[in-house]
Amino acid sequence: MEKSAWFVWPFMLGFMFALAVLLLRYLWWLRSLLRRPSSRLLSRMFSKHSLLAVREIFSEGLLHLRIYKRNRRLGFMHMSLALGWFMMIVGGKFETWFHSGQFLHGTWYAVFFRYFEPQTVGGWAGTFWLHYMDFGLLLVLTGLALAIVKRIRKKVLGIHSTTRHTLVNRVALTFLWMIFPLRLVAEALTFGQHGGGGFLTGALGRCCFTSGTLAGLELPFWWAYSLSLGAFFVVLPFSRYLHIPTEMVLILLRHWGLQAAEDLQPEKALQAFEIHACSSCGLCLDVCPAIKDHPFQSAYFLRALRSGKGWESLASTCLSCGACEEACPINLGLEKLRMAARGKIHEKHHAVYSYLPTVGPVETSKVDVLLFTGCMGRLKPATTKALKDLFEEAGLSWVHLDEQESICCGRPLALAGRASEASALREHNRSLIKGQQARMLVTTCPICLKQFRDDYRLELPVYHHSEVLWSCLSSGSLKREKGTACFSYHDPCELGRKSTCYQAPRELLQSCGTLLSLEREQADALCCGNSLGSLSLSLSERQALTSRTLKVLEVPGAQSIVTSCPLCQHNLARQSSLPVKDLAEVLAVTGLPEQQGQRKAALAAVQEL
Amino acid sequence: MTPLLWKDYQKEVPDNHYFFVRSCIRQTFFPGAEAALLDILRNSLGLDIFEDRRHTTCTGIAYHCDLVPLETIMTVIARQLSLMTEAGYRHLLVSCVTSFGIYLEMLDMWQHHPEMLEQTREALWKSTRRTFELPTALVHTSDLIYHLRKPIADRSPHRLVDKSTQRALRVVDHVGCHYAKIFPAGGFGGAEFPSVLSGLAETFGGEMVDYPERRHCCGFGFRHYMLQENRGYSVSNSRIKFESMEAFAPDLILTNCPGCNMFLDRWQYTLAEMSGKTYDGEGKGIPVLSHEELAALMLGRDPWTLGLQMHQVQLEPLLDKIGIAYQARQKYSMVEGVAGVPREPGVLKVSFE
Amino acid sequence: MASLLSQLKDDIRFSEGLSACMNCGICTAVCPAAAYFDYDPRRICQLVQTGEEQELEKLLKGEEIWMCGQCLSCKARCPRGNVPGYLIQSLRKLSQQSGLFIHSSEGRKQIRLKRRIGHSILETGYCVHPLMVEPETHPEQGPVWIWALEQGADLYRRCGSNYYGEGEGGLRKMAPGVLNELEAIFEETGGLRFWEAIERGAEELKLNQES
Amino acid sequence: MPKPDFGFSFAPNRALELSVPLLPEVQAVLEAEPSIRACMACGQCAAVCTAGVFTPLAFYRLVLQLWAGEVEVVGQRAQHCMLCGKCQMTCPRGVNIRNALLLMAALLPPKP
Amino acid sequence: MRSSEYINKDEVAIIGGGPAGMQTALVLSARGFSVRIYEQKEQLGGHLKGWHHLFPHGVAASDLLGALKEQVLARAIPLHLGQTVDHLQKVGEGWELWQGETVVGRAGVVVLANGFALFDARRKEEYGYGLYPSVLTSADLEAVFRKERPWPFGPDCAAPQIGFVHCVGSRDLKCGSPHCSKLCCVTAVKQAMAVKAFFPEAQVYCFYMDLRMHGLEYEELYRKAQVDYGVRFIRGRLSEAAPGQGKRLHVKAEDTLQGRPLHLQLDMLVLMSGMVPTFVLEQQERAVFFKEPVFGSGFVPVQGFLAAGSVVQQKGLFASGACKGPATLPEVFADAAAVACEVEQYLKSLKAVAHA
Repeated sequence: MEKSAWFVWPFMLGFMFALAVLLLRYLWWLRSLLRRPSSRLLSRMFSKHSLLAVREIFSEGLLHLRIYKRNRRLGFMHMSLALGWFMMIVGGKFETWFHSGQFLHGTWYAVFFRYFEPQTVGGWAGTFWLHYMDFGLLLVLTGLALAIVKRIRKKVLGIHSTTRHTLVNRVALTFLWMIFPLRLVAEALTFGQHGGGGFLTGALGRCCFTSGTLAGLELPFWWAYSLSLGAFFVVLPFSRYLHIPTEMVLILLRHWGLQAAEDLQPEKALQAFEIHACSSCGLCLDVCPAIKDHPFQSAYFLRALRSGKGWESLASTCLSCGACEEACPINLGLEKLRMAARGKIHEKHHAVYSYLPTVGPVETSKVDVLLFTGCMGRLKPATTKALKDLFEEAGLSWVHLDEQESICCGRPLALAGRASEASALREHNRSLIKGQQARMLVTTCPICLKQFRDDYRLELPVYHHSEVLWSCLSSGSLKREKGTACFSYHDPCELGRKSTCYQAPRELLQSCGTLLSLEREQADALCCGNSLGSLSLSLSERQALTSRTLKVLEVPGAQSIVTSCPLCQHNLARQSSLPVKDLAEVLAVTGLPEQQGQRKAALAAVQEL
Repeated sequence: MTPLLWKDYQKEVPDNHYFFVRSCIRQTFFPGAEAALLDILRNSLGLDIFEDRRHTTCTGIAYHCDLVPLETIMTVIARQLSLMTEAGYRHLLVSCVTSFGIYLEMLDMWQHHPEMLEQTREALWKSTRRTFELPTALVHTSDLIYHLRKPIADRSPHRLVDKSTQRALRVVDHVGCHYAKIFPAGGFGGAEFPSVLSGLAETFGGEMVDYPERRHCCGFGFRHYMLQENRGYSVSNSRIKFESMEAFAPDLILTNCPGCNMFLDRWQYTLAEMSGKTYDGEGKGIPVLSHEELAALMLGRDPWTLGLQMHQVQLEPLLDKIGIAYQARQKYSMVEGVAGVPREPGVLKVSFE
Repeated sequence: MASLLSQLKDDIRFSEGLSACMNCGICTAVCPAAAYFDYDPRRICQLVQTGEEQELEKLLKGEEIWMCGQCLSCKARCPRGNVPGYLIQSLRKLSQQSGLFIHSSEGRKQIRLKRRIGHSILETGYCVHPLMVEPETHPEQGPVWIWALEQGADLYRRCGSNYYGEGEGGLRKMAPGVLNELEAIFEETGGLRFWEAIERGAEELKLNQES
Repeated sequence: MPKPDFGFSFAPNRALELSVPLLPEVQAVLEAEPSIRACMACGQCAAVCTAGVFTPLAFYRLVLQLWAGEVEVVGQRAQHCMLCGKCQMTCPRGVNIRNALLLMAALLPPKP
Repeated sequence: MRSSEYINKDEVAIIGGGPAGMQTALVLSARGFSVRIYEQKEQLGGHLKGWHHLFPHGVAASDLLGALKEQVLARAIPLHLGQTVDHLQKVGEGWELWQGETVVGRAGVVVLANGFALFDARRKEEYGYGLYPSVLTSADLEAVFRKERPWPFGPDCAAPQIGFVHCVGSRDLKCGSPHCSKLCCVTAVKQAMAVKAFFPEAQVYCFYMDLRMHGLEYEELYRKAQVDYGVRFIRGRLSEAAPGQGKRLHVKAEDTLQGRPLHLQLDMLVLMSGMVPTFVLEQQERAVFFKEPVFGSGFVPVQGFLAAGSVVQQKGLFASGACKGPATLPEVFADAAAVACEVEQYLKSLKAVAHA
């Protein structure tokens, strides 16, 4: 029987407790699946998907590569902590197996192995494990050091807002931070008394802890080490560190094809795992366009969901601009979660659209482009006119579907969590489009674009006008000389992050002027502040957001701000000192007077788009 | 310069020599009132009040039911004035507030549009070979009673005071809308605070009580009352007034228009029947009197010759309070003995001998 | 046919009634019809003030103009000196004159009114007299009224009224000469022609109902 | 004794009683979206409203009816809104109209 | 025969010691002219004496008044307090100022600065001012703010219902004042917020027809009153106020935006009295002097309505401040300076003629 000592029990109890709680919670969350496991789930379990999941667990769970890509120092901090600890656990297992020849031991044995076997034995392999374990410990300690620095001056790690932690998290944090230094000192004391030890622990032991008087300290430190471990494990299931195990299971479930539910069920299936896999790391706060530490930001929103209290008001304030989802290291479906929460809040809301006029027989016309300008288009006639001129110039025939009266595409309803209610609207618009024989549907509003692409399931392709214009330019049906104008381009959230269309607008602007680079753009762009995503942001808060975005856009040298969303344009124009134009307007204005594009050339270009 | 405040405006009322024109509604529902008025003016006060039997309705009610064109009513009024001219009188005494409003309106139109006066003269001549002079004074009977309130009070043994407790009776007034709202200069005190009834009641020692809906219309609504299915309009507006005055526990409602007098009396019965609710706290209803009925009572005329038995809301409680003697048995007696008694109302308490 | 607006302008009560309404709502606040019906004199003034033919026609055909109780409380208060009550009188006159009144249920009731009060004027010289107020159709008059009618002359004469008698006093029987004069006035001044217009409306109504 | 039929009936005064305290659910809507108080009934929202073309929905009118406590009408009308946000874009007072309409639509008890 | 005492042509007499009179005097005396102020009351200040805080920033009226008075004392401008000039007599190039039968002053130039009078709210009888104790005018409310007058409702009334009525004696043909007094709307909003500050639980209603918040930052006050103070604005002019239970008032109006009449019980009703001319000079006299019929609602007519400053058509007779029509304090001060320049111009032209 391995040696054992009383001090291992705090660790063991804590560990057992954590395991039990985790098991119970996970089973509870998977209850509906366990009762009726879907065949797809089983089939994917025993397939390459599981391997892929393991690979992702390793690359994300341990190496935190996604964080590393965005912010090296922050990435290294997370990696060192996670990887270091993982190495020590695995290393400890092998060391004890190699040393005792038995694979199975009491879990405590590997953790406190040094205390039980202070002498290094086993030749070069033994020393290898010694140094390996010390290297792991060193790795963790460096990560720990960086974490402490982050707590004090976050700028050093290149981030300007971190999460305000609750009491439970701070307690868990302190325990976590105590574990490894205590282990270091405990091992050093042991080696100090008995000699040997790795390059770190041994050296520390020899230089500081050799004198006999300190012998009495050895056991207390091991006790402290065990206690801190035990305490950490006890607190783990109720703190942010629940994310460590939950994230692993989440990755597995995702790879096994589990989808997050449409409606809000914080304690069921994948949603539960997503909500509890959030470690409140604060990356989402960092990128969020909103004002510092606004409670609606994702980290706090998920925390409210976990506690089940106070999430209602938070759900409806967020701009749903997608920045946090972009930055989230574990790709949590934040927008979907928020929409589900909103759906829950407004479930009593019943929209009645029986009044919509039935669409009479649509005279089908054979045209290249079906133009849909949407509700916001009505307030930006200049953009529509410019676009039509450009179509003429490019030789594209078009029909303006909603010239008289535009029925909303349904996206704003979806953003309020009532996507299901918008079916009547979608039906109406779909019947407008169905009868037409056209090559494509073009919309000037990214909000409509997202909706057409997501929920409409149209037979013809849907493009934003910037994409069509870019194809015309590249095909030569539109020609532009590079003028002297300097533009700063604002990426609308719905076109950029939500529809990943960054290139076309930039190419267009570069073709007729110089595009200035901005501190935050493309996937990192700030929201114009007026997003339909937010329901209850006050006007003053919105104006603060807009001015923050304008600070980024009004970069020196910019003569005008260009965007490709009527909503952003309308809103930025209200507070901007520079003129705010839509892409189409810019292009139409800089249009060369002569040579109409050939129709075939344009058609051919559009073909291979 | 016009007076600073309308409520201090005192209208000139000649002391004597009036040509009297009757009211269709008053003679229908309160026959005794006009007889008593003439009796008081002629016998008690010795005034010369002339009535020509050939004078007709002013067609005011039909006019406000939009059945009579303006030219027609203007010529009918001219005919009345021609009778007055024939009789040699220049002061017109009008019994009905609606026709008082009509006379005011015609005189005002003739003043501002002289061509209409000429057309009317021509029309009257063509139709009846009559000519007419404009009156120098247009006076409503309540104006005259108000004007003579002191001589009447001097001759009156009674006061609007509760004999047993010496408490002044609480009186609420309702002045007919067409009395001063159309032409403020037509009535004592202008459109907002006409004093023609409150002055009278105060002279008799009554305590005037103001209530929120004092200036609200009683709800006659002319055509609305004439059409049974529209009477909801009329009873609802009277109800607004009753609901509003109820909290002030008035002992008496004083009116000067025959229509209001009838409505404020009858609707208390109808509302009692419909909703089971009365507004005096004892289920008997608040007694309603017109200015001449009050004056006649105060001068000691017999209530039943005054026709007070034709009121649906019984007056006995008021008479007891004031201490006016009456023969309860003779209430329903006729020239030749008692002839049956009205059925007792479902809710409104009425005392029978 | 002259436009509705010009016909209205011929009526002096139209020009007296509406010079320029500034939409302040003081009249509606005290209007008894607004307290009972879905009616708003300010809205009528605003509609008429547009002067548009269809608006006027809609009004003349509609129910709204028949809801005013003509108490003229609005006249005392209007800060612009307008009189919605006069406006209503001119609208009702034109509605009946032009025959548009039969398009509204309230307008159609004018036929009943004409036959009741109009005829009473020419037959008795009074707008209203006791025998018109039959208890069956006037239950609100109460039991005392039923009793009073039963007593008839006895009661009225006791109170000093002449009650359809010859000679002087209240409710006296009008001499034929007087009634003829009244009728002559109605003839001369267009009163009878106005009633004929109402009857033409009734005729047209009967034709519509039959077809 | 059954109530006699007079051939007509009286009706309560149609005037709005402003002294009546606000209904709790109206209070709740105002607290959830305080910017409703900034509405000055200028009518700009009704001018751009698509649903307003087909239905009597006009947000500024709903605010007035909300204050008057006509919860039924407000609830029904608010349900016609597509939440497209044109009104909010043009509102000179920055009222959060979309959120207000959602709250108003929830005033009606959920359909069975 | 009036004595033909020599009239010092450079002497400027200013009738009215309110903000307009004082500011005109200060500017003229700063420009080196000898100036006299004739004020009918015992104290300078005019209506400013009665106000509590001024819109839009809540400056205390007493501070502003104190500052003005200080400057007047500092420049030692002679004051004739308690003297009501009710008659002007042209004598040669100058003027005689009469009070009743006696001449109280002579001057080369006279500047009318007699300001405005508040509309006598009793003339709007349907609101019951002077009859019902709970009905106050805006001036009375300022007195209440200055603790010179008690609140009309008892201390037990923690959540008073208060109504403000706009356009009382303004835009009203029946009261003989067809003009808009411009300031009552912003005053009403200011007072509504001030009342809420005294009684946070109070519910305040403003009955308006068109809210004319004409000046800079006034519109923001309107929004602030709605959002921060919960004042409810009802578009419908008040039609009537009648006594309800106890001291409460029962008022009637129409919410014209909903097209429905409305009733309300109030503990206090504040009437925003309009600004009307003071009729300080007899009607006949005015016709003589101004030679034009008194235009509009009887304020002092000026030549060249659009010309800068204001010269009354009679040589040597000027008008400054609110006597020409409703004006805010900043406008009055600006106008005073303009009038002073006009006077200086006029006096210089006289001197030039004299020397030539």
